[in-house]
Amino acid sequence: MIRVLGAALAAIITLLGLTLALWFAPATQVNLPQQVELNIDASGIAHPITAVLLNFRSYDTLLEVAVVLVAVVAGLALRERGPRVTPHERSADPMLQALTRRLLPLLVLTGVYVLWAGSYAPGGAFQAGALVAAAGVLARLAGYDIASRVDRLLRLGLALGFILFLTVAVSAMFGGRPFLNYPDEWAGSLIFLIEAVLTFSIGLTLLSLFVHAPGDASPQGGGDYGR
Amino acid sequence: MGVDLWYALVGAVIIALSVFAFISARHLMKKLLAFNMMGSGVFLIMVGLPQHQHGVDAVPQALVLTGIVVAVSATALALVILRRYVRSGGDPAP
Amino acid sequence: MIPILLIIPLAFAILSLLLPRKWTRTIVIPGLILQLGAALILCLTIYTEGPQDYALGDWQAPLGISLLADGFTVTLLALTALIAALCAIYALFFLERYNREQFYFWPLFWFLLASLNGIWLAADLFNLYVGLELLGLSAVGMVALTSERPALKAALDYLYAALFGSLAYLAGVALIYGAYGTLAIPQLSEMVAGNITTQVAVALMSVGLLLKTAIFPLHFWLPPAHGGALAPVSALLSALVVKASFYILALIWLDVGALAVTVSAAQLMGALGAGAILWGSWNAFKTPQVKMLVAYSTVAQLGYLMMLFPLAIGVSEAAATMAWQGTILHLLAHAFAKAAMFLSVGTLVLAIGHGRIADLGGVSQHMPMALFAFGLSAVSLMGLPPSGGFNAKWLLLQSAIQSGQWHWFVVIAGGGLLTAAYVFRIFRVSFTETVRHEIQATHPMLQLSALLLAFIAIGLGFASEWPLRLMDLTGGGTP
Amino acid sequence: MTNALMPIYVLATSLIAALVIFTLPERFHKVRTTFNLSAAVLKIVLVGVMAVGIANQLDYEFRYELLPGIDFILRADALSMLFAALSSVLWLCTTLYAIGYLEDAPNRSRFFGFFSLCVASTMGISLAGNLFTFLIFFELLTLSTYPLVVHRGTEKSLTAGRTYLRYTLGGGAILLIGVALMYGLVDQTGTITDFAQTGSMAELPAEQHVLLFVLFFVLIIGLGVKAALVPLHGWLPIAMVAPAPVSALLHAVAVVKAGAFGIVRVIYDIYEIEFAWQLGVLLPLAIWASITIIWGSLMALRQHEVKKRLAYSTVSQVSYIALGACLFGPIGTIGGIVHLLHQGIMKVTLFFCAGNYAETLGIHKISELDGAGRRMPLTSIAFTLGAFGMIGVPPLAGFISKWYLGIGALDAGMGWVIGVLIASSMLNAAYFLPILYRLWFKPVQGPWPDEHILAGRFETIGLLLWPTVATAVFSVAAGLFAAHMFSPLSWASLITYREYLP
Repeated sequence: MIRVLGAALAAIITLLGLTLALWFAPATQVNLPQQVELNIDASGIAHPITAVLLNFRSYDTLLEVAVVLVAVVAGLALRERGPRVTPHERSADPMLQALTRRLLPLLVLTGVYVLWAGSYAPGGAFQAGALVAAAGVLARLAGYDIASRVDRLLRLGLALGFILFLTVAVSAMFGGRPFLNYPDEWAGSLIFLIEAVLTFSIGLTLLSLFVHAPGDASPQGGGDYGR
Repeated sequence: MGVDLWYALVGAVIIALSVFAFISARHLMKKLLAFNMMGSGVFLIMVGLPQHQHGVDAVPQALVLTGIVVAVSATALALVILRRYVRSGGDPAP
Repeated sequence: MIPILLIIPLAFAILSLLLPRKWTRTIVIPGLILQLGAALILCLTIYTEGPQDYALGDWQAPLGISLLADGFTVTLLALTALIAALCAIYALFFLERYNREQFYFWPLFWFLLASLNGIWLAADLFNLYVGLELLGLSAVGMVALTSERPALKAALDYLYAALFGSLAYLAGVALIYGAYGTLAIPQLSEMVAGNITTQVAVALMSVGLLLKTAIFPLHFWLPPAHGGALAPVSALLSALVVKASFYILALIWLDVGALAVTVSAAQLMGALGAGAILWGSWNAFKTPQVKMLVAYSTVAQLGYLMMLFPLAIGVSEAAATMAWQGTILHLLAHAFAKAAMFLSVGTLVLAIGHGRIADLGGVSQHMPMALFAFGLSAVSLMGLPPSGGFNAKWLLLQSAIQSGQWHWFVVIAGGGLLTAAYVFRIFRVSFTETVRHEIQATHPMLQLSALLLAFIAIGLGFASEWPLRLMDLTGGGTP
Repeated sequence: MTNALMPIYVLATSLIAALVIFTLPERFHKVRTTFNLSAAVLKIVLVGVMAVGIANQLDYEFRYELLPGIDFILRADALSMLFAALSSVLWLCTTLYAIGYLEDAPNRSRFFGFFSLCVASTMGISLAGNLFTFLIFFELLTLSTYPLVVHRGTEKSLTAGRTYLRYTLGGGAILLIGVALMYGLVDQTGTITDFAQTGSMAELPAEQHVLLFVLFFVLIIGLGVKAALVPLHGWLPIAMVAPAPVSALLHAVAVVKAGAFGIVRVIYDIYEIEFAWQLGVLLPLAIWASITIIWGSLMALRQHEVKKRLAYSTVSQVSYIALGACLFGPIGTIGGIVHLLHQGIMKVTLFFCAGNYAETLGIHKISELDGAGRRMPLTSIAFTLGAFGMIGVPPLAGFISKWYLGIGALDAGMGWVIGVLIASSMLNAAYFLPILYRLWFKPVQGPWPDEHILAGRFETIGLLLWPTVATAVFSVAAGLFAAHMFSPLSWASLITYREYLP
């Protein structure tokens, strides 16, 4: 009871505070969209959001990819041990089979499109990665055992996007330019390359979090916990 | 008053509701849902308030994208730990 | 130069993820040396050339993100590198018994280090959010490593607190961006005014950061997480991780939102700190488990950090300076002492196989060095001279006298006695000779690294001038 | 440069000894003993060198900025040399004694480590050049003595340790408050709290006088816990559970003397005697000290255990120092300061004797002492000398102190102090003479309670006997040769005249 009352009180205070804050928000003195507009040509990317994500504020994105990676490393650490037995490679359900076989290519194709569109329209690596992951999840549910066998390669795949991003960022320093800078003429292509690899890695990451999550869905079906 | 400010105000309401849910709920899964809802509310404010000021702004939109990815990763990790916890005999609604 | 401090841990994180298992351990020492070297070189650079900023990707703030290295930042960078190095050396030997965990420990360790460095260097509010999330997730991953049920529960509570805290912080950031149109901290500190939007934003950010810093009464998640994790993890968490969110809190109250905060709000923060000191000490006094005692001690010690706000807001410049200096010293001394304490206690627990305080008898003969390290770190925590903790307490007391805030004077002076009450529980038991357990041999490096950290905490009592002199080098805005 | 580093060397001898002893494994007895003793001898030599230097007006000062505006100062002056000499000589004696006492006991590494650390802190206290430095070592002393008090690890000693901590940490906290207020409110520049006479409190505006009055007593309460001023003395009799060398060290040099020494420093080097007199803080303190003197003696009368009686005797005797410090005028001051040393050597003798009786014959109670004089003649002679000294029989050391205190009291116009001295001497006689009577004149009653060292060539182990004899000889010599140039009395006069004639 006290808990609910406390929660209600906290909610009301939050609502009041936020409403007041929004209503009386002062007029901004800095016009950042304008600056984005002015610099968009130098960024090598036509779409402003992608330009912000992967050029102006690429440091945030680098750390964000690190966050994704940390989540998956921690997730892998919690994966349940035990002999990996996959009783049947494919689901017995013919409907699911058929659906998966038709949906998978479509999902991957959409993913590639979203990635490519990112340089001039809404889209980009994360959205594309999510689609790829969705394709993987679907395949997994249908019984295809992907990405859960080869550990080292899985890890390489997970980290690939981050490695490429970091390498590009650091290589700028060898040329005497600041960290995370792109050479002018290469900016567009490098960003696209990073995005492409990121798509792959993010898709794989989300997928492996799903595949390795402990529980009924995991192939070995319980038994051994702890070391 | 433009539509963008409405977005922000709706965001405020969502935040308030999910604060209530986050604190009052006992089940850890419900708390996680409340967290995700609250995230959406914050993202609405994040985009709504600046756009209310000077039109379409790519910066907060990019920030929200980053925020979403971070929230997704965190949710995924929370789910993994939660499932592992439940499977080791823990009570999800302490 | 500045981004090197981010590149090193990130690169080693990737390496330890990808290299074969036996290599993961081998690269630790070179990585630590590089990291420590880079931090020291940066310290020297800043000391000789003054504060620097670094526009990442060559995009100037507010469009791009800048890194800012001033005296305070580099002190924290050096602290992080040093403590991380000693904890890592400890972990190398400690984790020998944890075959599976140690493999995942190292990538998380390096990511944790990267996020800490990132937070110290950040000069952008949103970037701080990403840094906080990276920090929170890697810390949670480390807590959950053992996959035992209590650890998982602790990790979940910690994760939820961290996530809720980050979102509250992010909501504040959203309001600030909406009100001022920029996220760059140096720019904001010149523009931010005392209007209601800013005040709500500061309040939201503060709640989030207080939750992440585990300030009473939002500390509930800390004792199980810090007390239940593996010893090197506990040490890193208590020594460094909670300090990161405190750092941001101080940045917001005293720099970015300086015009929006009021004296009474600062007094409230002080009251929270006083509550933390009392409640944490009381629980540390009651708990039957030695690691929980140390964890509750962290809750109590974090309370002293909160004294910064009432002692530095709305007072004379001299008093505020002393409050700052005292807080920094306390942060440093607590980091070293608490890391030493967790490591020494971890060694004891590893050797005797349990952590019940009542049954610790006889350890003083078998593990004198670990106990001595515990003792030295306790001296610093109690604020007894000669130690870094004493100097910190002295400065805080002087600041309270200067501004005539006698209530905080009493709290700070009395807190040391409360600390003594719970740390002497351990000493008392350790002097009894009745042995109730088998004592297993442990690697001497475990005791040695704890002892080294403890000696640094004590030595800080004689070398306080160095960090304080470095700290004086601030670039304009940061007080 | 050597001059600046001399105080560091003196401090380092015992500090390094402590660290080395801690790191040496338990079984390295020989190495540990050799190292410990050579450090003790080296320290005596260094202190001697410095004392000669001080007599020739040399300055030994080490200064280091610890915090903005606050220096860490180690400085040797005449007063500090008195205390340093006492503790360095007694360190050697007690260490020798402790080696004999603790033969084959467990945890010796820990014991001697903290023993040396304890001496290092008393050295720091004696050499501290300002109030801040004094505070540092004062607290360090608390920390290093706790492990010694609980050394035996029995339930009783742990409880005693807890009581000890409550008193000393509480006192330390009060002292910290006093010192912090002193720096924060009175002396931001750090000149007044410097023990060298650089700044003067007398120049402060009159409206601060009330504050100074209060601060004086805050400081005295903080110091008084260690100096065992009634009612802050509760820890002292309970701490008697510690091994005999620890009791000796605690009572003669380390803890109680640190408190008394601190009181002398506060009166003479911070407030300065004339200003303290004007401020009117001396009379209340003198009365407080007198009450302690009488009360401690009365309590001693009621004790039946040898060590307990000696403990209350300490309560009473240490307050002579505070009392002497309160007597405005050089002679009273000499009496107080010289008693710092005299009480030290006499009390250490008595504790050594008590330890000898306990170790050799298992005697703890006074009633068991009957006829012990013939079984252990040398020890009993030493005890007798110490007891006569305490009572104040001429020409022993205690007589000198009491004589100067009496004359000084008359000088200062506080004639009632003579009454206190006489009463206290009578009480001293009342509680010591029965012991002496039992020792020498009563016949032995049956077997000794627990005789585990048989009479061989000597009455007990040499390492227990010779330090006892040595300190007894010192206490006689301090009285007999009081007029000699390097006697405690001459040194105390030197200190006093340097204090009164800046």
